[in-house]
Amino acid sequence: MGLIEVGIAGVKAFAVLMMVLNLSAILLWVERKGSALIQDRIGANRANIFGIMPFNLGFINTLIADPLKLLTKEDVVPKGADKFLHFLAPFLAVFPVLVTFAAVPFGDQLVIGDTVINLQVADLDIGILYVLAMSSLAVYGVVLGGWASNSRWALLGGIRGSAQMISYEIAMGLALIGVIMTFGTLDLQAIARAQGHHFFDVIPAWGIIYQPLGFLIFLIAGIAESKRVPFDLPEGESELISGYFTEYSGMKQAAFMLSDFAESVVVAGLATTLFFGAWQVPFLFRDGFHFPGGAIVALPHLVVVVMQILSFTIKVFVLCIFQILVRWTLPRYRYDQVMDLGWKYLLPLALANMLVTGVAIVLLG
Amino acid sequence: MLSQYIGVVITFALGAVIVLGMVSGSMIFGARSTSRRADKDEVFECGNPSSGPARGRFSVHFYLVAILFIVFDVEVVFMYPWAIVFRQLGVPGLVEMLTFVAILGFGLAYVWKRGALAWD
Amino acid sequence: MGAILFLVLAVLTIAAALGVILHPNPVKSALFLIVTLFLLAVVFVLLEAHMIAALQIIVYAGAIMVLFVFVIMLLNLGIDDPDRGRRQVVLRGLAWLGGIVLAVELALLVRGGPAGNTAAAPAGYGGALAVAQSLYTDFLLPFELTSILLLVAVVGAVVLAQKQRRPTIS
Amino acid sequence: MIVPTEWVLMLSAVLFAIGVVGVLVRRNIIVIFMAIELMLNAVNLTFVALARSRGAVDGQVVVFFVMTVAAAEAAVGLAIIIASFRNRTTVNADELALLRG
Repeated sequence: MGLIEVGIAGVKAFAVLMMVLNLSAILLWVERKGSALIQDRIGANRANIFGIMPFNLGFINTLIADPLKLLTKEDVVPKGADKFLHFLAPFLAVFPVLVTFAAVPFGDQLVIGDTVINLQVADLDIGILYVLAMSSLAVYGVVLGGWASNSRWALLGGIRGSAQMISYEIAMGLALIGVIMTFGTLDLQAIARAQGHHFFDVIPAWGIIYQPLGFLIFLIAGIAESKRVPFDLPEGESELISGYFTEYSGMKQAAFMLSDFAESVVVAGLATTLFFGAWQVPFLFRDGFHFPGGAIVALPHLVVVVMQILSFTIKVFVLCIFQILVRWTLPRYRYDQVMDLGWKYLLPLALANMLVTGVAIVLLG
Repeated sequence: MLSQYIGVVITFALGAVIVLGMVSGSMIFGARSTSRRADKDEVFECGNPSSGPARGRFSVHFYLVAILFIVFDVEVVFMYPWAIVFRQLGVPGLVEMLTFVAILGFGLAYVWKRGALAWD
Repeated sequence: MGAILFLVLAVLTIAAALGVILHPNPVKSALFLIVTLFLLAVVFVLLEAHMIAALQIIVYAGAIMVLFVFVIMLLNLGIDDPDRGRRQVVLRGLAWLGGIVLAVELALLVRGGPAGNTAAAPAGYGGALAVAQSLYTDFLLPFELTSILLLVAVVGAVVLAQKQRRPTIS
Repeated sequence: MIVPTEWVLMLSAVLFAIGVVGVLVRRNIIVIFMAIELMLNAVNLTFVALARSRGAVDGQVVVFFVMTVAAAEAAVGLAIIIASFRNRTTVNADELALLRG
């Protein structure tokens, strides 16, 4: 392992982390503007640089102004709180979510001269398990954030949130079984490559064609995991203020907010990889487009790679937007309904999906 | 295969630096209040005077959810390797997993019937 | 390289494990145990047990420890306030002495034990496929029995924990 | 990367001993429980190390089952703690000597 490989890995890791962080920040802005659009308001329109810009620069609002504002807020630790855990909880909420992307491929291979660069930070044989393992650790941020604050409201939010997260983790895991059965591997890059061909030369063989129900269960469980409306019981503004991060201020509070959005991005990233052909562009192969009619458009390697990366990013972004649309369309569930949905509907449904997939694979070979 | 984990290690290191910097941001750059009001560091809750220390006990339901989670998590964990080799196992594999799921489904049915999943 | 990495990990793991049994606050003890389990998962990766490492985190750190943390919070356990009587001190000392003797004894026992093969593991060793094939061919009966164990566990746990019909607070 | 099996086994021995000491010194029953988990993990480490040195994967599969048993044990054990706490309001192991006459 030479220095060059380590350097390349470092660049890829940095790029992926930045992608998740910036996508989360942009989403925060899209959400504010989106909610304004749906509720017929103007929305965030005050961020301007010293009032000299002729117009406000859209997401500059959240990318620069909001972090700066939060950065200058006083860091309040309430009386009776466990100081160390109060500091650790936001870290534990964001960190595991952020590192999950290490196993998600964002492109095929980039060939420069003799060097082949795999467009994935770590090509793990157990990719899906790595993602699930890391995201399963995010629950500690929620539960410790609630407990360390020494506030009843925060504690209730923390316990509610963690119970909800673990409930939907089961449905999420089970929904993925069907996908793993279909592709026969846990390696995310292998799954991405397996979605490269087309049925009847027309329909791209994306995971959603094999596993429509699996995708639906995965998406619902994913939205519930990221504690977003309609599953935002742990933070329900109208009953728990902000739930487990009620007693947080400044950047620590921002970290909790970010973790929710980052989780949305991870859910979208995993859904893209497993159900929407990852970085695949329909009819685009390594040497260019091969359209069904037989028409071939040859493209240089670099263009193909850039198109793949763009394709992945756009798919992830669209899925994120979809989650935001859901957020502003549906009302919040009651807590018993949330739990019922997870245990009494999604869990049996996911089991049935798995068995049907099994029978189908046996019958169809 | 081990060399692939270099990427994971680097991601961990970078991620830790970024998140640590973020979380401690307000502690370094944030404003310091000059007023020393006694109720400043009181817990916020909803803005009203605090309703007391928060070390109360909780409904056993949350605990039951955690138990069910463990058991079904282990079940799911057994399914991952099964799903990989499913094509090689064929019909016997399906029967094996059906038995496994049926026995655990019995457990789920029991818990359901007993009302451990009901929130009142 | 591997050996140095292992030594660093071993020192960290032992420190975290000591934290589990030394910290008076049960929540912190649980956190130390989570750290220990995570570090052990890293050691598993060093030993080419990739699948097991992931499962270690999913099952132990992500599930079992959540239950521990829940129970500690559920029962509102404060700080362990051990009785610091004279008899206790003597007993504690004896326990530590016994522990050290045990550690040394076991370490001596394994010294010069199985040399094993020091060659690099074959491709795919410890990966998902290898473990899966072994599990569903050689260990089929234990696998099926596992479901009965889990069934008994879930029934037993629900019966024990859910004695009263009404929750205390919710 | 090669790690000497001997060293791993020694680490396992030390972890196991720490678990034993934890069971003996602590009186909080949940911490005792955690010390037991520590011992189980020490044994898991032995299985993985020996599987590696034998070049066979079956030791890893056994770890799979140990984890299952640990999960079942944690579920039932903590349920017992909750049930007994409901009657006695203590988690001190010495005060929980239910069978003492």
